[in-house]
Amino acid sequence: MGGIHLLAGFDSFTLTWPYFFDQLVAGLTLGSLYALLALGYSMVYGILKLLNFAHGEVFMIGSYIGYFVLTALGGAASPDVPIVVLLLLMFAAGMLGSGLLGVAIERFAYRPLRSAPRIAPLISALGVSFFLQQLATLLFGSIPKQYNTFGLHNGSLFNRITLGNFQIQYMQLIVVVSAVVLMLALTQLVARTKVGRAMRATSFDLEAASMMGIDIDRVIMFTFFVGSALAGAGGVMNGLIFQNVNAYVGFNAGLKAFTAAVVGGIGSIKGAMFGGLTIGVAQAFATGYLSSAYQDVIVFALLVVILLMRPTGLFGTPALQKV
Amino acid sequence: MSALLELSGINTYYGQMHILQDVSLKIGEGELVSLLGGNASGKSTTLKTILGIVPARTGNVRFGGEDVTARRTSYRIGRGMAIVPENRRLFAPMTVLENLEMGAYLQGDGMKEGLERVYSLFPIVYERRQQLAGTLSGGEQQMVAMRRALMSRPKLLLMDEPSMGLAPILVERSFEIIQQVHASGVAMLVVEQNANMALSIADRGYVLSTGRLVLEGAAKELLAHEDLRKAYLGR
Amino acid sequence: MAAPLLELEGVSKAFGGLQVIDKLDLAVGEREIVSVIGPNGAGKTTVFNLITGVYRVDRGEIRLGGDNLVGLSPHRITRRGVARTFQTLRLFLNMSVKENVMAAAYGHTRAGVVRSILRTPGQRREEREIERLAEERLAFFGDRLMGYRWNQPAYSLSYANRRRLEIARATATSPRILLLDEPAAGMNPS
Amino acid sequence: MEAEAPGPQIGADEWVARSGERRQAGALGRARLWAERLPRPVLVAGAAAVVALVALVPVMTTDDYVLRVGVVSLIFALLALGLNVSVGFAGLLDLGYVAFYGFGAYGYAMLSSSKFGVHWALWESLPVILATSVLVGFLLALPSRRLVGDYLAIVTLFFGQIFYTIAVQGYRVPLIKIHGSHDITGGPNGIADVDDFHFFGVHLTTNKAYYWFSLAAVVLVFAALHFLNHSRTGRAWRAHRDDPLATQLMGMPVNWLKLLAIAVGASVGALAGTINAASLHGSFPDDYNTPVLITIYAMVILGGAGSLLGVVVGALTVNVLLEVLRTPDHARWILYIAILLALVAKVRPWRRLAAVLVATVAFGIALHAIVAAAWPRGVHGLVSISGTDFSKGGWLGWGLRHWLVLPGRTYEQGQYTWFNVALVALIGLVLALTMLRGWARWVVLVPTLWLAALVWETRLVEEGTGPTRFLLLGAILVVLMAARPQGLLGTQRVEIL
Repeated sequence: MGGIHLLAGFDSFTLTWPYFFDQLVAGLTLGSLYALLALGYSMVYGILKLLNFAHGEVFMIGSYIGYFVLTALGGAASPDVPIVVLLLLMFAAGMLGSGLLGVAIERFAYRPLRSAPRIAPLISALGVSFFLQQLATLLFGSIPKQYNTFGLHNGSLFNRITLGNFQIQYMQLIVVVSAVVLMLALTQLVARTKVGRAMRATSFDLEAASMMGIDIDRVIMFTFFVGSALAGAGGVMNGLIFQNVNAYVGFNAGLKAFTAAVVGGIGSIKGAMFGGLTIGVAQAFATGYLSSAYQDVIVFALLVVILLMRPTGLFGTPALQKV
Repeated sequence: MSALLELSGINTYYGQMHILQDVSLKIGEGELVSLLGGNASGKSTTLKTILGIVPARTGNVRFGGEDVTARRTSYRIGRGMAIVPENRRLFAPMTVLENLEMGAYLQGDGMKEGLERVYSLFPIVYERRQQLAGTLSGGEQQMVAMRRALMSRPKLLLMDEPSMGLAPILVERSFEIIQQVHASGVAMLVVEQNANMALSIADRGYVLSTGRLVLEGAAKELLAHEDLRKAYLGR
Repeated sequence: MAAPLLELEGVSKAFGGLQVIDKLDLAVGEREIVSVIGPNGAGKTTVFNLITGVYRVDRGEIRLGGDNLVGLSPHRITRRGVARTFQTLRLFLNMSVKENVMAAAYGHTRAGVVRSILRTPGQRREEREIERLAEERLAFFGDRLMGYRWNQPAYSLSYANRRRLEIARATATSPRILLLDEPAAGMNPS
Repeated sequence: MEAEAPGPQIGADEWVARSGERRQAGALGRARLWAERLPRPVLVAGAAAVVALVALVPVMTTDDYVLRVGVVSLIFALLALGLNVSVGFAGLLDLGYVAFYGFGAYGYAMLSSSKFGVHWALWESLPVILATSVLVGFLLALPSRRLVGDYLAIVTLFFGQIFYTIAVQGYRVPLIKIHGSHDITGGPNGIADVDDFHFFGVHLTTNKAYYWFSLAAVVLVFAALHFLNHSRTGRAWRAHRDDPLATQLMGMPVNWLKLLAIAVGASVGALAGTINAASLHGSFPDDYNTPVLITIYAMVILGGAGSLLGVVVGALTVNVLLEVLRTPDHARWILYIAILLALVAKVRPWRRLAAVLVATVAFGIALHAIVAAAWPRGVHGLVSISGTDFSKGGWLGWGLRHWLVLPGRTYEQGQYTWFNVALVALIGLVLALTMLRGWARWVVLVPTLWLAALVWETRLVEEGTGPTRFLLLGAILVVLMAARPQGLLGTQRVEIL
């Protein structure tokens, strides 16, 4: 694409159904990534009322971990293990590593500030985000690391399945399906398990939850672990699809996911998923039909419009002022 | 009498504000004690200190003979404390059943039995078990909050302002239930502004004023005490 | 009798299906003191929140001196002459006692950003007037809020003095009617 | 009542009376209290003397580098003052602030450069830039006016990103023409050839001139904001920071106040941008991106949000520090002195301090001896780093060489790995330090200090211009929030949560 066609750039090619479906699929793939990432923002906000600015960087580290696992197992062109095992290992390591990183961030940057003025943890989060970005630059260098997943299985993962006008790459299918599986698992975890109940109770009323004997610190830690693990999975997916990772990939993805969480109604799990897909599809269509250079501007405009209509997002409950 | 709960020389701060000053109190096994005092006298803070939600800067909290001063809230509750918080604080977006389950969070196995006990005593709670707690009326919420606290079969039940936000008729109903629970052998600490009501059912009473205990004694003596009115109304 | 100063007519408010206020009628005349009594949870504070515009009225009318207040934003309602205190004390804790009161005079002062930066004579006169007004309002409570306490941050005040400061602050908005939400809670009877 | 009661208590009058003293505990607090008691004329005279002293810097030095650092520091002081309006006064977390800085720079670059052949004088361009930035500030705050706290942060952060996107992509803007595009911002290369400030026949051409110009701007903005802070608007902003709802119910138009705070901050930011573009003779997108935003935040937070003097001091300190960190030898001194100061401040009694220091030295020497015996190449040391010859590094360099285990300068042979392992281990140890209690903490402190020196010497020193500075900045923000959230000169705040 590359060129600009803001307002008037359509030609016969861009106005076909296959093109439309291509954008839609790309949007849904991107949207699943954002949704995974948005869940972390939303869950943490639900419990601590904290915007965890460092969440995007957790995603970035997860992506790096995926890269290192891939490299350690021989690289994409000639992996030492079957592809399924390779992918599973990448996901497992990325999720575990990111999860632990999230727990560490909570423990050291946010827990000491539980009772501090509202602005303090936000600044601290900004500091962590910045720290991790620069740390990654120092540790892994400023040149992007290449996943080269085109090389996997002789590139057949990027072949397309065709259903009439509808086409999807195997790799996109893998990403969307694993994102859906992870999100279903999360919904079940929150709705059905004991720890899920504790999370819901804590996010509704932290003090009352502690009065029930719930160990708040552990619930928060668990929330950070789960949210960060999802971000780690997102990071690995990002690497698989976009082929590379650099220290700044988390900032931009984080910003979009953040927007997704806000659009969906921050604190709401359903909202995060929906918001992620909305932003992903919006971005893909903005790129495909309007302008790739100004896609951020368009997503921002969308955010502003939605917030103007519904200040607490699509699924958020309007906050009642307590007097 | 062996004390179930014993606070000795507790000092609690919020930031630089010194809230509880040298508070010492005891609750015996199965005893019903009222803690009285006006607004901002430190009643709720006392409860939070007992539970460990607010740490005491100096002093000791002993529960069942064990020093729990450095223990977390969850540990203390696991040892047999429970609370009906001020304004009930039910988890509004969760069902009644889930709320009750939260009350037995640390119990695990005993939960089923506890639920059956509640259902048999309060059929109405059974009927409403799938309803969201936020949609209950004030009186119903109070009932659920009490039941929630009793799910863990506590040795000591703390009650923070059970009369708050309830119509007078419901207040009386609440106090009847408090007496019932007390009769079943549970020790209770009832924090109240409504001094007459609270003392009429209590064994003993303490009066807090700006963070200090200013009066203590048997409930009957306190009721007769001429300074009570003056003392608990303000400084 | 002349038309009442504040008049509520058929005011209703529900929160998620729970009818908190149902067709409430209420009238307060000039120079009249009216008490709203009820147990906790009866909706007293909600009434205040409806009058001052914190909550939007579902149905009904609220009039001050004949003008409808429904739909106005809270600061406009205050400027029309409704001032209030809060049950759960909401002072500007990190501002000095005097500044708390001075801040409330915002509604009936004019100086904008540019004039404040240039410190025009008019702006300085206005500042002196606000300061005098604040001192006068604080003096209403005897020496409890006077002297060295003027420059103390509000958070350092005792509970009772915070209540007094809230009242002083509310009166600095030049109200026609003052709504006191549980003004005696936690106060000494003497 | 209860006058005989020992210790402070709520409600007692003498406790209230003494609350000022407690509020200002510590050396800084005492100095502040002392300054507050000075009569007003003395304060004004003192401030004038300080300003005069700062104004004399260009007379005392002819080093253009020093002057350039001075100009940049003053520009940052302006930026910090502007950000303080929204963050410090009104309590609004404006994360799009850096865009206004950029807006001023690009605005001036477009109005006074050969880019479009427009060469306006300062008195023509500055009013236009300021007015437009106020307008843009309003526009930004408009959708966010209904948003509380965190939502505002995200919208403004996004806004900052948008500005950057437009600056970088703005060299191919499609306007009326369907195919083809216009170059507005110069894209990644920015706009060069920007004019010097010229007004009424005066041309500012030297760094000296820009130094004085910026100093004058800082003084004027400082005074203006001081007056504003003590006006009804300033009071209303501070009231909003404490309790937005009560603010509105006391008759203050909260939404308007929010717009105003963002817009006033925006105009100060744009002024700083204008000066930056003129003094650099150019406007480049990377000067107006997130790292700069974080830097400004670090300055405001470090100095103490809400305190005008604090944020200026914070800005000067941070910028000069970051500058000094560029020179490896200075950076070295700064690190070791900072570590020493922190130890002196935190480790009591002095016997323990001495023990830690001696143990650290002994630890290093012992390790050095072991490695030297087992793997001689491991102690070759860094012979030279960017021109600094380690072997001639004076006694400090010599001492370090015989204390640290530094392999020879063999980047090709994986010294990055060596450094990476050390860095990760260091971070792990520092985190462990915060969790440990008792003797274990002092034991862990020793290898931590040694490792800190090692990491510093292996790589961080020479990365002075790169990620190191920002890495430190991020860490400082986190640590400062935990240790002293009100900043160095700010007053401690009480918030009901």
